[in-house]
Amino acid sequence: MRYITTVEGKQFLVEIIDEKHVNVDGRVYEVDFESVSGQPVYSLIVDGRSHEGYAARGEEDWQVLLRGRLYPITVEDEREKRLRSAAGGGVAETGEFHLRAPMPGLVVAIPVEEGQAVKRGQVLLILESMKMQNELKSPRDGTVERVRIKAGETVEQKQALLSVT
Amino acid sequence: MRYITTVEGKQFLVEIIDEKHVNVDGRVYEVDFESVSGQPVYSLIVDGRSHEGYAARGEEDWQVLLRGRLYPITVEDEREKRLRSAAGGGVAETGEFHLRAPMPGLVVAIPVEEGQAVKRGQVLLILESMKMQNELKSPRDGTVERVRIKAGETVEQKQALLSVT
Amino acid sequence: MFKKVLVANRGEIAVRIIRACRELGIDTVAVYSEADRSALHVRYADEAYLLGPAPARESYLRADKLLEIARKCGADAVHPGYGFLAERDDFAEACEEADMVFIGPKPSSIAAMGDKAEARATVIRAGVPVVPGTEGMGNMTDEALLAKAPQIGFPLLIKATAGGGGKGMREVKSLEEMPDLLQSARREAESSFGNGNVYLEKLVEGARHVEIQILADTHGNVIFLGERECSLQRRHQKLLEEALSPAVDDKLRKAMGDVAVKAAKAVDYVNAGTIEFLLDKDENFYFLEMNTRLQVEHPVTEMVTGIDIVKEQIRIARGRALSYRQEEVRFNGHAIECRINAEDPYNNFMPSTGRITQSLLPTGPGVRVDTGVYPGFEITPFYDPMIAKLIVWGETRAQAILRMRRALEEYRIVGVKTNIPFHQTMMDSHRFMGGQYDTRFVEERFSMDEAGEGKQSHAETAAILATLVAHRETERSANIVNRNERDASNWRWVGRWERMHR
Amino acid sequence: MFKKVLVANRGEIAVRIIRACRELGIDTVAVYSEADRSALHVRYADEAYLLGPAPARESYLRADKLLEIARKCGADAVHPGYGFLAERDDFAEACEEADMVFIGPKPSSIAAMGDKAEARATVIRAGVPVVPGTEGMGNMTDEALLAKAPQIGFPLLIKATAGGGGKGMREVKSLEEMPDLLQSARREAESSFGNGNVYLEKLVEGARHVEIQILADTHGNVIFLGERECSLQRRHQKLLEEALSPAVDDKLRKAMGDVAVKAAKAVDYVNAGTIEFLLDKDENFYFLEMNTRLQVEHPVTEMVTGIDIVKEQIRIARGRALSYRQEEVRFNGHAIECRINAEDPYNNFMPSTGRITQSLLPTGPGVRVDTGVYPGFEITPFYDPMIAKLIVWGETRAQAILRMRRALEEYRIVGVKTNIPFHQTMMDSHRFMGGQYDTRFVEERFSMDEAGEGKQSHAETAAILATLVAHRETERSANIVNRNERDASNWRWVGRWERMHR
Repeated sequence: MRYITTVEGKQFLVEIIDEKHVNVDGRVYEVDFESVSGQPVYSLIVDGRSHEGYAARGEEDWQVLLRGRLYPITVEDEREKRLRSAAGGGVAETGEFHLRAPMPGLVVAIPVEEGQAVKRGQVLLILESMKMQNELKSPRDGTVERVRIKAGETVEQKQALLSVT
Repeated sequence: MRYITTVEGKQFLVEIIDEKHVNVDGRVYEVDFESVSGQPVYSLIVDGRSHEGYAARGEEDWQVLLRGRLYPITVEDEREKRLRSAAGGGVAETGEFHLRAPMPGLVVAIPVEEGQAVKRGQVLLILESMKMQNELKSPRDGTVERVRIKAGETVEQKQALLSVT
Repeated sequence: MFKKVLVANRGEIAVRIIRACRELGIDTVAVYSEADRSALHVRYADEAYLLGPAPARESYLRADKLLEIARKCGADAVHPGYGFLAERDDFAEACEEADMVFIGPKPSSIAAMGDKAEARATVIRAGVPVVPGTEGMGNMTDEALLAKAPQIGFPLLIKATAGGGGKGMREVKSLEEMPDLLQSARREAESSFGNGNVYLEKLVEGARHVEIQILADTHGNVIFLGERECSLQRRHQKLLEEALSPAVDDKLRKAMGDVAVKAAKAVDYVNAGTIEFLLDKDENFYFLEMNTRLQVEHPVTEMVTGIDIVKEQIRIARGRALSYRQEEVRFNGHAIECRINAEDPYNNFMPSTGRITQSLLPTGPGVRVDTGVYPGFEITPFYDPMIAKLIVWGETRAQAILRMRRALEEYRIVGVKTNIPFHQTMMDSHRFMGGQYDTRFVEERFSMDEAGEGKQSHAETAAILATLVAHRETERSANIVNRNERDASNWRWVGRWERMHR
Repeated sequence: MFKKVLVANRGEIAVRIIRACRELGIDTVAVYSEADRSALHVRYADEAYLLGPAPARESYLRADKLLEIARKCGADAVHPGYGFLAERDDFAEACEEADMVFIGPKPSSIAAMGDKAEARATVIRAGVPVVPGTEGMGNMTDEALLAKAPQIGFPLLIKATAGGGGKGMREVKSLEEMPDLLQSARREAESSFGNGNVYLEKLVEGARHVEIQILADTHGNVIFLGERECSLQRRHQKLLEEALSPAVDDKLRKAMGDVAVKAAKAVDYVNAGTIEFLLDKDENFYFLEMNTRLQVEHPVTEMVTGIDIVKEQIRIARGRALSYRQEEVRFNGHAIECRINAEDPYNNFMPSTGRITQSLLPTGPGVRVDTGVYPGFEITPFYDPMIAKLIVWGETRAQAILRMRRALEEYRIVGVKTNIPFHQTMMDSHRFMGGQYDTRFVEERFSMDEAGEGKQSHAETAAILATLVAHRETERSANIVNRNERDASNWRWVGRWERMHR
């Protein structure tokens, strides 16, 4: 099985040869890989180098935490990759963005209103949780739609708050 | 539900009134009881006193480890208890005892032989495991039968070693 | 000796206090909210009573319920920890009235230090330096402020009297630009707080936050246990503390300590307490405020002095004299504390909630962890995100940093996100290693990305790991399909498979 | 400085050494058997290589494989830990030949101390007192032994030359009873070992096992770091150690330390090492043996001296002078170590194997845990049952005991049985509290049941707990039946239900 794996803009061609060997960009490594206590924490020995990392699926990519550093990583199998290139790619920039509450909390303020144009990075909502005020920002330019909550309301985790189209 | 619970020769009549109350020998206690992290470790608050104990089923009784002390405990519901008294009780002293390996290890010596009479507490077999020699003793008087292993053999956990009839 | 102490707190500090009591042979009473039935302080205490629902105002802030429980269970003292009711003079008073010893200062000392203007006036009278300015001088006109400004000196800050959060705040470099800035500050204050009053304060440049730990008993003895360096903050929240401070030498320590003792004596202080100072580059220091309670960061002082501050608090509350005289306080080595918060350092330090599924504590020589959580415990959004304090001791500051690095690397918490990577990045930062930082460092001159750039990249290893995990997941999915083919009735697996491939 | 150290060990001591290296900026190489792929030392090291199958003789004792790995990965030093190859002079020699630094003494010192008779002769020449007796005097006739006995003095022991485990051992109170006892000892020795030779040894009554930690560098500096009290033993296995010993005062410490340094110098010793002594009630002490390696119980010395013994070992191996002179070694407070073994104290200390499902470490002030296990790790029967060392420090011995009590109470290990209840019972024992114990105390005068009798009984609480758990189990079973009624196809549940009610 061959994968194209992208870390920080850098592409690696990773072939899983068998249980104990991978080929990365033409170089073969001996690997020993196992999950620790059934958790998404993995002990990985590559040619004798012992590593331990946390790996979990994020929204659109894999998040790998290794030696105090977070690597967002995309892993695609070659066939997928080819299909996607043919289709033209670039999904994230279009379509609706639904802001959901990342945790339960109290809506302190909603500094935007329906129909308002917002920029990427602009604060959409301030949510108080664990004694902290947290700014929830827009991931892209767009227009605020369907504001479903009011300041002063408490919300549950994952509750839909508003959308940016 | 009413139980007769015996600890160190002392009987307690324990009635489970509801989720939050028990009656022990006529005195009602408020209890709050839950397992910790899904383990056989329990946090138990009795009338405000906070306790934490390990509780697991042993061979014939419950083993409760509480504040650095082990309590072997039998719990019988009233009906069971009545049935047993009617039947006359006392199972442990009769019937065959099968000595099984409590852990994997190496049989160092078998100081008894088939047909030999043994006393309660007499060493039946010496098993080496974790760099330690462990004496396995007879739980009662009887005669050694069916010695299934020889000194120098390695055995698996729970493997039948010999019997005392 | 007390027979039974009620600990009016939760989390790591409740556990810390329970430990001290247990080591003194004193029974402990925990109180808990509905969200905390499984919390470690409930598991470790001798007794435990439910206070009320999860929100603090319905549980940990319910002074009436606390005292009712304390009376009912026969506690003879109450330890408030920090936060919640620790600096409420009315609670301390209520304890006294209920014939319960409040393990803390007198209500009058709490009150005197609780009001900022009063505290300032009190310590000024005692000869303690404060940041020069016009606070506490009443509302002044522009003319009066412009006349006063040159005496304070530039640069200075215009601050809103009713203010906070930087609203109505202006930095002034010279007298010329001051009139315009005064106008705009007043306008902003008026619109933000409905109150246009402002005051002036000297801008302390490159300021460090350095605080002195003191102990004071009822016999009039007051000693100081050296300082803590707490400049690494984000949104006024301390993130990391050191004892002693790399910016303070013996002479300065003595000077600050003497002033701290003076401030404590000015309010007739009894108990452990902390005097916070701003320290500038020229070794001028200014009183900020006094914390009339145990501090989060007290362990770093314990590590370098060998003095158990909580045990001393209990001793003082019993009316005994301090165990140490000033000349017996010695400093050995260096200690660092990292506050481990359930928050995502890669997403603007957003708090993270959830169940801790695994936790592997760093241990071994010179490492101490104070925590109230364990695997299986649920981090709820009701309380502070600090879930642990990781404290290390080293013979020197350099050795402490190296030890903290290895301890952070060993610490595994799965189930919530934590700021451990932030601390790891900090430990690798040259500014931190050099001890060259001030209170603005984290917010203005530190970034996870930039600081990370100097580090060796393990991108290729990360790529291999992600690919292996993704591959295994794909294989598992395939196995599930195969299994389903044999047992089509098991609709749940099919559902999951479909969801995964939508 | 070394670049890379191979740690030729497993478990807690491998983790301990890896920590020291990491804090010194040295890369570490772990080796592991097939049973230890998931072990903590593999997870924490920078590199890890498989040695072979689980049995030690096929993995951790394979000197050839260890050296091959060390060469291949470019390690420049090998740390042997304790046990396994730590006291094998041929391994130390092989390391040297492979141009690898052996972090330990010279092969000749290991050899000199490894042979008991030679060690005895060597230290006697250096003027070190040994237990009076005829060991090393060759095989003697009954007549010669009877003639020698009065010089040694009574009571004395007859011991088998080839012996061990008490076989062929006799205690002799007077010359009159000696001829008969000699005969029976020889008979038993002959039948047990095929060798009837015996020797005499003075019986040291009420003997304590006290050992002196020394450090020796390549520049001829030898210092001692005080003593450890190790009298609490069971079947010659230490269970609990203290520093310093409640039986040793400053004067005796100095005397024993001087003798220890003399013994070390007699074999031209370099590295950390330990001289074991028997100490009698009258403060006479006798050389037992020298351990030419790091000891299990080294942390108690680290806690009271502040000296990191492993880091000093590495320093010495690099050819540097010791960091401390004798007069800089100071003792502060008291430390106790409890060895936490996977064994059942209620069943003759039978080793216990299995997967650790939960582990909650005691933490907080003055507590250190050195361990190689974690939740999810499997305790196999292949190695030592010691799974952790719990070490506490207190300002005084009494405070250390109180702290150890609370730490033991906090420590939770689920999945294997441990001897924690043994240690808890010991901490409550008046003899232990009074420091009045010798090497026979655990085996002859201590019982879990008797010692427990003084303790407050929680029988009623235990009864409630057991009843609640049993009740819940019954209810769950009932629910299962109900569920099964709705879904009779699920045969597995029925089966379990039936098994439970057979």
